[in-house]
Amino acid sequence: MKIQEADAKKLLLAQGLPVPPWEVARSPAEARAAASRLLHGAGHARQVVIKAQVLVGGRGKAGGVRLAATDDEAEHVADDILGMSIKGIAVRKVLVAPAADIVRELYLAAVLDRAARRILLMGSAEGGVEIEQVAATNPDAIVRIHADPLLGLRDWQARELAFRLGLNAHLKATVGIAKGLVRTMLANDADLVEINPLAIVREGAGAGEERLVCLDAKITLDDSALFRHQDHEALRDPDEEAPADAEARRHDISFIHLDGTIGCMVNGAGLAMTTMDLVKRAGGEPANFLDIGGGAKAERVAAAMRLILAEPRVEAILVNIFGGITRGDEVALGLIEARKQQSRDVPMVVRIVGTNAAEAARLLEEAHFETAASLDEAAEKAVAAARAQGQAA
Amino acid sequence: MKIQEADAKKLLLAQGLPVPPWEVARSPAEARAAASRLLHGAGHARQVVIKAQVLVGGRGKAGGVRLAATDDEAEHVADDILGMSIKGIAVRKVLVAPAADIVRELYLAAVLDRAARRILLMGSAEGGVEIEQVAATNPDAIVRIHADPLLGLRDWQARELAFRLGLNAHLKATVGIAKGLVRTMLANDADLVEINPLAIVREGAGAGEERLVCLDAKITLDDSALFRHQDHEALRDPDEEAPADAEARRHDISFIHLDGTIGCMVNGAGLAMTTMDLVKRAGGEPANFLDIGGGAKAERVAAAMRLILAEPRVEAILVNIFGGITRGDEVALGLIEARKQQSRDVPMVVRIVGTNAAEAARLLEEAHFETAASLDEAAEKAVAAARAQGQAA
Amino acid sequence: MSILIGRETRLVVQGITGREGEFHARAMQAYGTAIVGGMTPGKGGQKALDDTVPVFDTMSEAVRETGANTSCIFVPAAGAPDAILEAAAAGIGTIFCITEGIPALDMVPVVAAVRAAGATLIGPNCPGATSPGRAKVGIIPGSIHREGSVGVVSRSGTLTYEAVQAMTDAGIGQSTCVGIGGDPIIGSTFLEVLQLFAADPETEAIVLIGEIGGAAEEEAAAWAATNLAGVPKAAFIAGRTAPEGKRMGHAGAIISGGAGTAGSKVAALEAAGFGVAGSPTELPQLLRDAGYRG
Amino acid sequence: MSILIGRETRLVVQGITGREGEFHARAMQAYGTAIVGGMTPGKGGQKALDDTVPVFDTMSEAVRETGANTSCIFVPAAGAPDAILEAAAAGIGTIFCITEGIPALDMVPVVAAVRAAGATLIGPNCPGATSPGRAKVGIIPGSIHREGSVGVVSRSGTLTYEAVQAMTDAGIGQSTCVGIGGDPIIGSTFLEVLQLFAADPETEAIVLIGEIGGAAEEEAAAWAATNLAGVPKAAFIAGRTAPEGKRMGHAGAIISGGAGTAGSKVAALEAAGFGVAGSPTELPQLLRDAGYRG
Repeated sequence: MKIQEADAKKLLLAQGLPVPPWEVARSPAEARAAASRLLHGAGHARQVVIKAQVLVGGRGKAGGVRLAATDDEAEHVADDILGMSIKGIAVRKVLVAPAADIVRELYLAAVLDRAARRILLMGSAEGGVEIEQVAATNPDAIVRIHADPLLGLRDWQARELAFRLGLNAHLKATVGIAKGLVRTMLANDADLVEINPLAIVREGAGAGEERLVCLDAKITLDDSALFRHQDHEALRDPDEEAPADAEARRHDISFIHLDGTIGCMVNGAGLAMTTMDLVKRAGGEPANFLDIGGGAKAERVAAAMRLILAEPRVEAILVNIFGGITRGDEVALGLIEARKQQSRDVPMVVRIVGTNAAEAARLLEEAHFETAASLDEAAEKAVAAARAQGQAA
Repeated sequence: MKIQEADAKKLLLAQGLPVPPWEVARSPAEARAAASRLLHGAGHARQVVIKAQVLVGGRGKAGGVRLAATDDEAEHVADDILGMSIKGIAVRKVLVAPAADIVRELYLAAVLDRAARRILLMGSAEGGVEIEQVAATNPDAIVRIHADPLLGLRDWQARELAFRLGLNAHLKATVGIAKGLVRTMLANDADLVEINPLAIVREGAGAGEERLVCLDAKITLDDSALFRHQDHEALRDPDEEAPADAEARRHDISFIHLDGTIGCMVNGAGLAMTTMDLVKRAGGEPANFLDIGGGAKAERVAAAMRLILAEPRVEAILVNIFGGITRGDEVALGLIEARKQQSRDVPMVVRIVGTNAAEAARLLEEAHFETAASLDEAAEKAVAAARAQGQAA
Repeated sequence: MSILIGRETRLVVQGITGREGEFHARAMQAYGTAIVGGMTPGKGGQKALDDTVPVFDTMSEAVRETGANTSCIFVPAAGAPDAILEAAAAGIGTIFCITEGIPALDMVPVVAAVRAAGATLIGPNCPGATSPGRAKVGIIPGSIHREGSVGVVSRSGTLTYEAVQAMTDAGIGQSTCVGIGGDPIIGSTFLEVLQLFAADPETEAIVLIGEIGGAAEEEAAAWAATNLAGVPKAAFIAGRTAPEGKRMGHAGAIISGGAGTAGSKVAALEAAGFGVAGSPTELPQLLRDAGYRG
Repeated sequence: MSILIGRETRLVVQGITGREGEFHARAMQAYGTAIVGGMTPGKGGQKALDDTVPVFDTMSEAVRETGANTSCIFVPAAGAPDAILEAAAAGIGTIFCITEGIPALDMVPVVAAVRAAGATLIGPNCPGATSPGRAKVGIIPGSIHREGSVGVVSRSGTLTYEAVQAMTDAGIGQSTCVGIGGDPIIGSTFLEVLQLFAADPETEAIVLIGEIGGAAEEEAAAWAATNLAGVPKAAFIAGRTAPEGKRMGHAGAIISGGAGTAGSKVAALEAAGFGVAGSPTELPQLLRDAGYRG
């Protein structure tokens, strides 16, 4: 689960990391008030930065991050940004913060390294750009340090990171921030805690003092660990979750919307991707990825069917179940029930093998479902059915 | 550093351990008021227990733990206990708590196991008695589980402890308490966190519900870790620390008062014990253990001398310094200065070898100190001097 | 022979008194796996599976009393990491963790500690393993298998069943089928299982079932190129049509920053001498094409 | 030969730019120890000890640049556990931690991790070791030694000097003198150092200097009884007159519950064939009595 910048910053602050102040505004007026406090308050910011709060990347390029020097300008800029839509997501909130006097930008992240089975600290002397881009153009600029799986990230490791990033003048601060990122990760069961940019900023008037601060923050939480972080559910942004996604989550269904015409219902993520691949191979386009998970009962099957049919583009449905924990007859019953409630008539091809497949076959036959023996055959039939449906429409 | 029961219980509560309520009273009137709240308040205790708050063991046997059923009785009992002196320590505080309806008493402690270099959980089905006694009479009754040095105490280990203590009916509670003891140890840098008794008590009216609670608590803190627990200094009980001990601590001198007549000043704990042993072997009795530590300067030497002379029984002083980090000439200067300020004239035998010993010898000779070449000789001379002094007095 | 499990397997089922644990323990027993004990804290002294299997409170007791060498874990996610460590500390050499939904960071120290203890962990969030005709540990349906000499390793669940069924239907049997699990942090990788197959005299061919995301398939391919050079090898990669930046499944695979694509995996596998199938049903023919005659 | 340190020692001093670190590094260098580098984070690039020794920011750099195999730690207590781990991770095989006042619980994971890394830790809160005529690492005054074949192991500081001086005065030289430190949790015990001496062809006799508290002396005695049977052995135990329940020294020894007494240790050592001295000055004669002719 991704969380918004402002929430991520709160989690960083809770671990004692240096994050400059900010406010969140939901309207131009709120943004004006926030800017006013920052421009004329104790901090005496010379400018404020106003940033769109959306979970998708690339908001900067999209014009979702802008500066303002006066209350009027802040209101105006916020009005612009709050009217934007970035990669299809309407901007409903902005973050208002004092504009930093940046001396140098870096990148620092704690990520779960699957291959090494450890927490990885990734630092780059090139901040402000995407790490994948640095990895592609200047891989040597990336410093990688693995935390010990049993001892955690030790000070000496964080110092090594600091030296390799050329942060000798900010040794203690770097150690504190690196350890704080790992602490934030562990305290919140995050997969990723990314600071980009981590910046050396000049504070105070004139030459000022240089300080290392977290200017942006991106945190991804491990969905599997939500059960022990009850406060995290509140960080889910309802503005950014499509109704279908929320519905899928409620039923413990893994669902991703795609652009094709053939709805897929499968048990198991690998098999679901394979089903999509075979639909494509047979000349069709999948309308979704949908994994009903292990041991799905009739009720979940019906919910999955509703999710698929909610997309008007869907012209055929392919159900592919390899019973293991999941019982084929339960799925068949769910399909029969779902078809009764179905608002529109879409052709369906069903393949059920494995546990209780014989019972399932009998049920499906009685209910006059079109079935298929192999996955390849099922994909071909579904693509043909969609074509026929498309031509009929 | 040992801390009082009430403070230990606070540290346990902070880690979420089940500790029944208590109050601390410094006068019979305060004890009466506390008892009144417990006997007539929400808890409706049938009796209260009043316990002397002293750091020495054996307060139960000394009559420092007694029950009271009424306000009057509580006041009377508290008056008795507050008038007591246990092993030479005047009782200045009592703890007042509801008397528990005890079904079964056990023992549970987390200790630092030097030999295994791990944290050791020690449990015994025989609670309420000293663990050393159980170890002597019924060693099989003691269950030992080491926490993993890298993973900590895992649930399965705590369950193993519970099963072996016959606490099957309190499995979750035992796991919670065992892990809580280790957490208390780590959070506070304690060498020892001991619950004796850990008790199954009946709560509520009638048959009531059985619950596992920590009825007593003993915690010893690691002095080396006080630098990172600034709140712990407040737990030091000034009532229980002799002025000499406080003075020694201020000067970073390790000092233990003994009953003999020969004051000892040595650098290094092992050498200090050896010096005591050789005094005894030469027919004398050491008046103290005193380690001035490494790199002692003149000021600390003078403070050590004051500590030794504060004991009127002292009839001779033996100074034994093997210079390594400590410079012999610094010690000699300190001794010369200390003798000038000295309130009474006590014979002194000085042996300084190692770093800058030649300079020290010159200084001591100029100042007419009696010196010795070997440690054996120094001990013999000091014993002889004490005898002469004792006869002269 | 076979890898990980076989006739010598003496299995303890951790969480045997739970609904899932009991259901699958029955299926394993029916397949012929020697289940010597079960373990559920607080249920010690009971008997499970129609009074055929003693239940213990602790793994140390279970191992002491039964001589178990293998365990299979069905305990809920919150307790599963601990169950793995308890098994390793009790001296269990091969541990299968079926449990899904374990927070990934919990597994980091657990995997390191299990390795340090010298045990092998498969999973979590895996379907287990079957050595057809000998033993089955986990939840893979026993009926899809056939005795033979192809070693199968996969990070999927039902996709594995699909592939194995296709092989069995084509008359190609398996030495051992291993589902390594799809979680971010797992006990044994593709590479580690391939190393076991390489050392197994009865495994004569390899099938690898991968997915988009990560670089574990590429890593395994690079090793196989030199260490399994003469061995017939086929593979299938799921997710050729998966879009970038979307997580496919709960704990699942994700393509990010252009890494972990099906294309990269297919290329690496082909370069290492794997025949790469467009559908699981093509795996048997690819093995034949590679010279497999088993 | 010798144990732990010798002519092959290539030493890095961690904390070389501190007051104590520099002072003792000079003494070590004067004794003839090959100090190949120093390490202080943030002081990398400087030169220490009159421009003779390069200073590095990290241990990995120090080892890479100098081929160091040994380190000696003088950093303050709060940073010392980390310094030990950094040395071990950099591949240092023998680590001496002189620092005193490290919280005991900090050392529990550190000792376990250092062992897992295959390194040997001496200390903390120890005076170090000297192999007379070859190398000295730590703070033991070099002047008290004489080259020879008696292995000395002690958990005290100045008491060790006293014992070694007595031996040197009597014409008895040492192969290596090791101070293992008096802290609750130490990297190497009496037993572990005795095992090193037992494997050293140049060590022909043993002197053990113990104190009250714990059971480390008894444990070492039990091992020596069978494994050092023919070797002349002498010991001294400090604290015969120490009262029960009082901690002798800052981190020091304590007799509690009747365990850890001098009587118990003396009895165990005598039973194992050690001659036990009433004063350190008696150690040379006890070695002679045990047949030592070195």
